[in-house]
Amino acid sequence: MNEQAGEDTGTVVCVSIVAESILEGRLVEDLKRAGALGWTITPARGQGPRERRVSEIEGGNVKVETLVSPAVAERIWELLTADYFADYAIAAWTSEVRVARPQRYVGPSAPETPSR
Amino acid sequence: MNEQAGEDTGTVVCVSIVAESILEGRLVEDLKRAGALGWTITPARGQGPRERRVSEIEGGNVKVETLVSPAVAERIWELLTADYFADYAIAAWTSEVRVARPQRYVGPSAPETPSR
Amino acid sequence: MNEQAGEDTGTVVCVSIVAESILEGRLVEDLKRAGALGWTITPARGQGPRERRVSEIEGGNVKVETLVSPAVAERIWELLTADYFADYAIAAWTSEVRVARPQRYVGPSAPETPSR
Amino acid sequence: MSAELLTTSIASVPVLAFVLGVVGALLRADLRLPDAVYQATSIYLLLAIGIKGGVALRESDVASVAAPALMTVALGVVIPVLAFFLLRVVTRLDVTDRGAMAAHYGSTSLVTFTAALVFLDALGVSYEGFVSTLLAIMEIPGILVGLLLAGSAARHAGRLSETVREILTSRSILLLAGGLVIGFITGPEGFARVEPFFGAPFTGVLALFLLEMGVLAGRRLGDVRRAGIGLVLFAIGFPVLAGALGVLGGTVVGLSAGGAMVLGVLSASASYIAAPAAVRLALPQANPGLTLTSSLGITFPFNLIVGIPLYWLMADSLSSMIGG
Amino acid sequence: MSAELLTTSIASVPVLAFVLGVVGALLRADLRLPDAVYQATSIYLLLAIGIKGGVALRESDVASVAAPALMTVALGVVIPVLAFFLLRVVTRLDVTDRGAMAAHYGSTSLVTFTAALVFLDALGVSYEGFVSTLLAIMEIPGILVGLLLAGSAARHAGRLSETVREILTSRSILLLAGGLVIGFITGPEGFARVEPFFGAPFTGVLALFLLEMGVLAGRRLGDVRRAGIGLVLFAIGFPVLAGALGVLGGTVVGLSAGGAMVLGVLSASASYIAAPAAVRLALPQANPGLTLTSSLGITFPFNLIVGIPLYWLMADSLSSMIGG
Amino acid sequence: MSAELLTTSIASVPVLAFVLGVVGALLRADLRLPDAVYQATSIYLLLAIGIKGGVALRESDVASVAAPALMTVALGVVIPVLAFFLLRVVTRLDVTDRGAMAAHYGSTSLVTFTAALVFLDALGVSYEGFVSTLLAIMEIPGILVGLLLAGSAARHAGRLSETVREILTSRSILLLAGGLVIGFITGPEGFARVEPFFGAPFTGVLALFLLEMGVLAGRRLGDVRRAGIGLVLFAIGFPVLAGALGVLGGTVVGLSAGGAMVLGVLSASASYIAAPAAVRLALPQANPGLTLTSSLGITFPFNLIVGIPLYWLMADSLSSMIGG
Ligand SMILES: Nc1ncnc2c1ncn2[C@@H]1O[C@H](COP(=O)(O)O)[C@@H](O)[C@H]1O
Ligand SMILES: Nc1ncnc2c1ncn2[C@@H]1O[C@H](COP(=O)(O)O)[C@@H](O)[C@H]1O
Ligand SMILES: Nc1ncnc2c1ncn2[C@@H]1O[C@H](COP(=O)(O)O)[C@@H](O)[C@H]1O
Ligand code: NA
Ligand code: NA
Ligand code: NA
Repeated sequence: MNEQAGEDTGTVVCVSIVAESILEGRLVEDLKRAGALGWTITPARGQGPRERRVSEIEGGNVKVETLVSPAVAERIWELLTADYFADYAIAAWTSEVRVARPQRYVGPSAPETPSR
Repeated sequence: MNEQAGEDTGTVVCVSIVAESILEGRLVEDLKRAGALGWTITPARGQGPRERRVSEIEGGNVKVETLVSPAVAERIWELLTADYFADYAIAAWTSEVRVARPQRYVGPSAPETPSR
Repeated sequence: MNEQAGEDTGTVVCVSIVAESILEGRLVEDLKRAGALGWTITPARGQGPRERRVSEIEGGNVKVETLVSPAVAERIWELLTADYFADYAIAAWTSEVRVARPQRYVGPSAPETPSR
Repeated sequence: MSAELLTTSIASVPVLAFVLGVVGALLRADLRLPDAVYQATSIYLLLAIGIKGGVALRESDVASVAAPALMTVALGVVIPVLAFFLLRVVTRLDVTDRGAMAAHYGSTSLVTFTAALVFLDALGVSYEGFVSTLLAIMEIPGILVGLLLAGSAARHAGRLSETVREILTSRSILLLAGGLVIGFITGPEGFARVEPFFGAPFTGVLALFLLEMGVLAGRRLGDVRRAGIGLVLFAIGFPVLAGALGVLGGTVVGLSAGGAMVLGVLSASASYIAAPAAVRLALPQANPGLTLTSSLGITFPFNLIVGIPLYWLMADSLSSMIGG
Repeated sequence: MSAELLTTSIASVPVLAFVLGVVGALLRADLRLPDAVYQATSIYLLLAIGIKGGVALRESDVASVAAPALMTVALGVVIPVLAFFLLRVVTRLDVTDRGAMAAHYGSTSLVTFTAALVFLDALGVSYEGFVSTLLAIMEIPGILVGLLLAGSAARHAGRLSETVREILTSRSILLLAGGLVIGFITGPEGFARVEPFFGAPFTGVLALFLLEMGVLAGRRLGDVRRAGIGLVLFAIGFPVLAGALGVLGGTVVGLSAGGAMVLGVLSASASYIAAPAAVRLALPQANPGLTLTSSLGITFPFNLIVGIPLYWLMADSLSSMIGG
Repeated sequence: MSAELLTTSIASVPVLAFVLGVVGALLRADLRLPDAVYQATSIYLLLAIGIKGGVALRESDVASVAAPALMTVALGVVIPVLAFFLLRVVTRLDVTDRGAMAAHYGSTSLVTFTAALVFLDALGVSYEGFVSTLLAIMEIPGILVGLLLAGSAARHAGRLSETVREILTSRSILLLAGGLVIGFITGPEGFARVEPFFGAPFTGVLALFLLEMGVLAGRRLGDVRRAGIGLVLFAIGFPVLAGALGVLGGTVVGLSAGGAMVLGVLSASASYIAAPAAVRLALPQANPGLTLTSSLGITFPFNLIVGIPLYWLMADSLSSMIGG
C-alpha cells in the first residue's frame, strides 16, 4: 500500500495492553511519560492464566492501544515490566502496522520511516 | 497455519479506523462505496495529538475494523485522506492478517490468494 | 524490540474472532478445550456478507482475541471450521504478535520462542 | 370489535410509543435505547411482574391454580404441533425452519402479556393473580416441542438436555420465578414498601420498552414483503387460532373472563427473546431472519394492536354465553 | 433581581447537582453518568416533555398557537443573524467559526428549557401548555441559518439538504414531536396511567442529568481563560440580549408572563447537542472547542443560575407594565 | 433474636432479591445488571442518602453531631488495628494481606448501611438524621490505617498521600458529601420536589442493587471453602465484635437506640468498593481474592441477614438497660 499512498506512510509499532480497569488512569499517565502521543481505549473483559484482581466489581478490563515509535514501545515495555507485570492482571503485545502521516504517532523529530 | 488449514486460506488487509463517533454513519457508507464487504465496530475512547472534536458529549469514539483486499484498502485510504484526515479526529492503520475463506472478504472475483 | 527486552520475549499467534454474542459461552468453552490459556472479549457490532443471525435483539456481536501458540491456533481454526463457519455469523483472522513472557500464552511446556 | 376497546388499546401511551418506534425505524432515525438500558428495563419488567404475581399467588389456593397450570402445559404442547403442520400447508419451509417457527409460536412473549395486563387494568377488568405463573410455565414446553419436531435431538444427542438446562436457568425464567417466590414470601406489606418502584411506574417503563420494540419491529417490516404471502397469512391467522384455543381452554378450566383472555394472549403471542436464542444454538441451520420477521415484524404488532382487544372480546363473549 | 428568585433557582436540587458536577470536574473526580444512562435520561426527558406538552396542546385552540409559533420561527432566524454580525464586532473569528457559533446560539437547549419549567412550577407561575411545541420549532431554523451564513452550502452542494434531513430525523426532534403526538392522542386519562413514571420523578431525573452537565461544563472551564475576553463577553451578553428579544416577542404575540419567559429562555439558550453534531458534520473546518466552551462552559451555567430568574423578571415586569 | 426481627429483615424484598442473586450465581445463570446500570444505581443510592441526610442535618445542632463524629473517627482507627492483630492470631496471612484486610474492615459498606436504614424504617424505629454524615466519615480513616499497618508508606514514599487524595476525591465520597450539602441547602421544600425520585422508589432501587450484589457474593462462595477456617471465623466473628463496639460507642456518645445500631452496622460492615480499589493500587502484592471472598462472600451476607437484626437487638437492650 505504501507505494501508491505516497511518501507520507510508514511503519509504527502498535502496543496493545489489556489490564484491569482500575489501572486505566495510571497506565495513561505512564504512556504519556514514555512518549506516546495518543491512545485508544475500549472496554473489555477476559480471563488469563492468573486470576488476581479486583476489577470484577468495578468495570472489568480495559484494552489500550497506542501507536508509537519503536523506541517509545521499548520504554513502554520496560515500564510494564517494572511496575505492572508482577502484581497486576495484565496482558500486552505488540505488532507492526502501517500508517499515514507517521509523524502524528512518532513525533516530528522522528525519522520518516522508522527502521525495523 | 496456511498449509494445514488447506487451500482456502489467504492474506487480506485489516484496516483499523478510530474516529469520533459522530462519523460512524458516514464512514460506513464510504467503506461500502470503497468495496468493503463487512466491518466490525467497537466503542472506544481516546486521545490524540490534535484535540478537535465534538464527540465528548455524545458517545466518544468508535473503532472500525474492516478486512478487505489490498486494492480496496487503497481506496479506503484515499477516501480517508481526501475527506477525513484534515478536519476530523481520526487515526487509521493497516496490517496484514490471515483468514479462512478469503473470498468472504475480498469478493468472489478476487484472486484466491491475494499476493503479499 | 526483542533484543533489548531480553530473552523472555517471543512471537505468538493472535486469533481474533467476531461472532454473534449468543455464541460467547460456547466459544469460550471451545477455546479452553483447544488449549487457550486466556482471552479478551470486547463488545462489538458489525455487518458481513451474510446476514443470518439473531443477536440483533440481544447484545450484538462480541470480539474475542486470544494469544496462543501456532498449534493451538491451528486447533481453534479447525474447531471454527467444523462447528461455526457454516451456520453462524462469524469472522475470524490471525496475525503474529510479539509478547513478553511467552509461556503465559503458550504454556510452560512449549518452546521458548515459537518458530515463525 | 367495539371502537372503545380499540381506543383503549391504541390510544395508550405504551402502544403509541411502539408506533413511534416503528415510525422512527422507517425514517432510519436512531430511537433505540442503549443496550444496557434495554437489558435493565427487561430485568425490571420480569421482576415486577413476578413479584406482583407472587403477592397475588398467596391469596390463591393450590387447587384453583392446578387446572389452569395443566391447561397451560397442554396448550404449550398442542400449539407448536399445530403450527408445525399448518406451516407445511401454507408455506414451503423445510422441516428445520418449521420446527424453529413452532418453537417461537409455542413459547410466549413477555411484553405482549404485560400489555394485556395494562389493557385489562385500564378497562377495570379483574383477572387471577397467578397468571404470571402461567407466563412462566408457557415459556418452556413450546420451545422443546419445536426443537423435537425439527429433529434436532436426533442429530445432536445430548444437545436437547443442554437446551433444557439453558432455558430453565435463563435470565427470564429465573427472574420471573424468583420474583414469584419473593412476592409470595414478602406479601402485601413487603410489597407496599417497593410499590413506588415496582408498581406505580410500571406502565411508563413498559412504554419505554415498547419504543425499543417498535424500532426492532419496524426494521423487520422491510423483510415482510420478501417473506411470501403464506408466511404473512400464518403470522396473522395463527395467533387468532391459538388465541381462541387459549381463551377456550382458560374458560373450560374455570378462569374468569380476564384470566381466560390472558391465557389467550399467552397462546397467541410468539417469543422473540427466549426462543430465538435457544433455537439459534440448537438449530443453527434454521433461518433466524424468517422467524424474527414473522414473530417480531408481524405477529407482535398484530397482537399488540388488534389481538389484545380481540381476545378480550372472545373471552368476554364466551364467559357471558356460559354465565347467561 | 429579588433574592427570593435567585434562591428558588439556585437552592433547587437540579441546580445544586449541576454545581456538584462542576466541583467534581475541577477536582478531577469522575462523577459522569455512564454513557448509556446519560442517553436514556435524555430520551426520558424528551419523551416526558413531549407527552406532557401534547396533553396540554389538546386544550389549546389552533389560533392561539399560530402566532407564538410564527414568532418562534422569526426569532430562530433573527437571533443567529444577530449573533453572526455581533461576533464580527467583538471577536476575530473567521466566517466559518462565526457561522458555527450562530448555529449554536440560534438553536436552543433542552435542559435550560426544562430547568425553566421546573423554576416556574416552583414559583407557582402558569404558562401555556404548548411551549414544548415552541421548543421543537426553535431547535431547527437557527442551525440552518448558521450553516448558510458560514457559506457551507456554496461549497458542498447538496450537503445542506442532507443536514436538514439529518436534523429533522434526529432523535431529539423525533422524540419531542413523537411525544407531542402521543400526549395529544392519549389525553389526560392516558397520561394519568404513566404519570408516576413520566410526571412525578421528572425533577429528580433532571437533577441527575444536570450532575452530568455540570461535569461537562466544568471540564470546559479551563478553556474559558484561553477563549479571549471577546468570546466571554459574547457568551454572557448575547443570551441577555436574545432573552430580552424572546420575552418581548412572546409578550407581543400575547403569551402569558410565564409563556413569554419560556420563549425568552428558548431564545437565550444555546444548543450543545443538536447543533454541535450538525455543525461538526457540515462545517468540519469550524473549531468545536470554541463553540462548546462558549455554549456549554459559559452560556449554559449563566442561564441556569442567573438567566432563568432574570428572564422571568423581564417577563413579569413587561406583563405588569402592559397589564397595568 | 426474636423471630419477628429476623422476618422483617429476611422477608423484605431487597434481602430476598439478594438471595435470588446468590441462587442465580450458583446456577451459573447471568442475573447481573449491565455495568452502566450498576454504576447508575450506585450513584443514585449515594446521592439519595446524601440528600436525605443533608435535609435531616439542618435540624441537628452542631453540638449533637460533634461527639458521634469523633467517636466514628475513633472507631475508624481502632477497628482496623484490632482486625490487623486478630488476624495474626487466627490466620497465617502475611503483613501485607493483613493490612489489606484491615483496610477493608476498617472502612464500611454503603449497601449494608442502606439496608439497615430500610430495616429501621420498616420497624418504625427513628434514628438521628446525621447518620449519613457518619457513613462518609467512616469510609476513610480505616483504609488509611490499614495501608499504614501494611507498611506501604515505607516502601513507596508519596504513595500514601496520593491514596488519600484518590479516596477524598473518589466518586462515593464526593456524591455522599455533595448530597449532604445539597440536602442541607435545599431543605425540606426543595427535597419535596425530588422526593418522587430520590425518596419513594429508594427501597425498590436498593432491591435491584442487592440482586447484583447477590450474584457477586454468590460467585465468591466457591472460594470460601478454599479460604481456610481461620478466615471464615474472622469474617463472621469480627463483624459481631466490631458491631458491638460500634453500638457501645454510639450509646456512650448519646445516640438514640436507632442511631447506635447504625453506628454498629457501620463498624461491623466491610468495604467492597472503596477499599478494594484503594488497596489494589497501593498494595498490589496483597491478594484481592482473599479480601473480597471474606468481605463480599461472607461478611456482607452475614451482616445483611443476621447482623442487622443482631445489632439492633444489642442497641435496643443496651438503651433500655441504661434508660431503665
Ligand atoms: N492468552 C491471552 N489472550 C488474550 N488475552 C489474554 C490472554 N491472557 C490474559 N489475557 C487478558 O489479560 C487479562 C489479565 O490476565 P491475568 O493477568 O492472567 O489475570 C485477562 O483478563 C485477559 O483479558
Ligand atoms: N498514537 C495513537 N495511538 C492510538 N490511537 C490514537 C493515536 N493517536 C490518536 N489516536 C486515536 O484517534 C483519535 C483521534 O485523534 P486526534 O485526531 O489526534 O484527535 C483519538 O481520540 C484516539 O482514539
Ligand atoms: N470483512 C469484514 N471485516 C470485518 N469484520 C467483518 C467482515 N465480515 C464480517 N465481519 C464481522 O463478522 C460478523 C458476521 O459476519 P456474517 O457472518 O457475514 O454475518 C459481522 O457482523 C461483522 O462484525
Ligand atoms: Na404462544
Ligand atoms: Na437560542
Ligand atoms: Na467497618
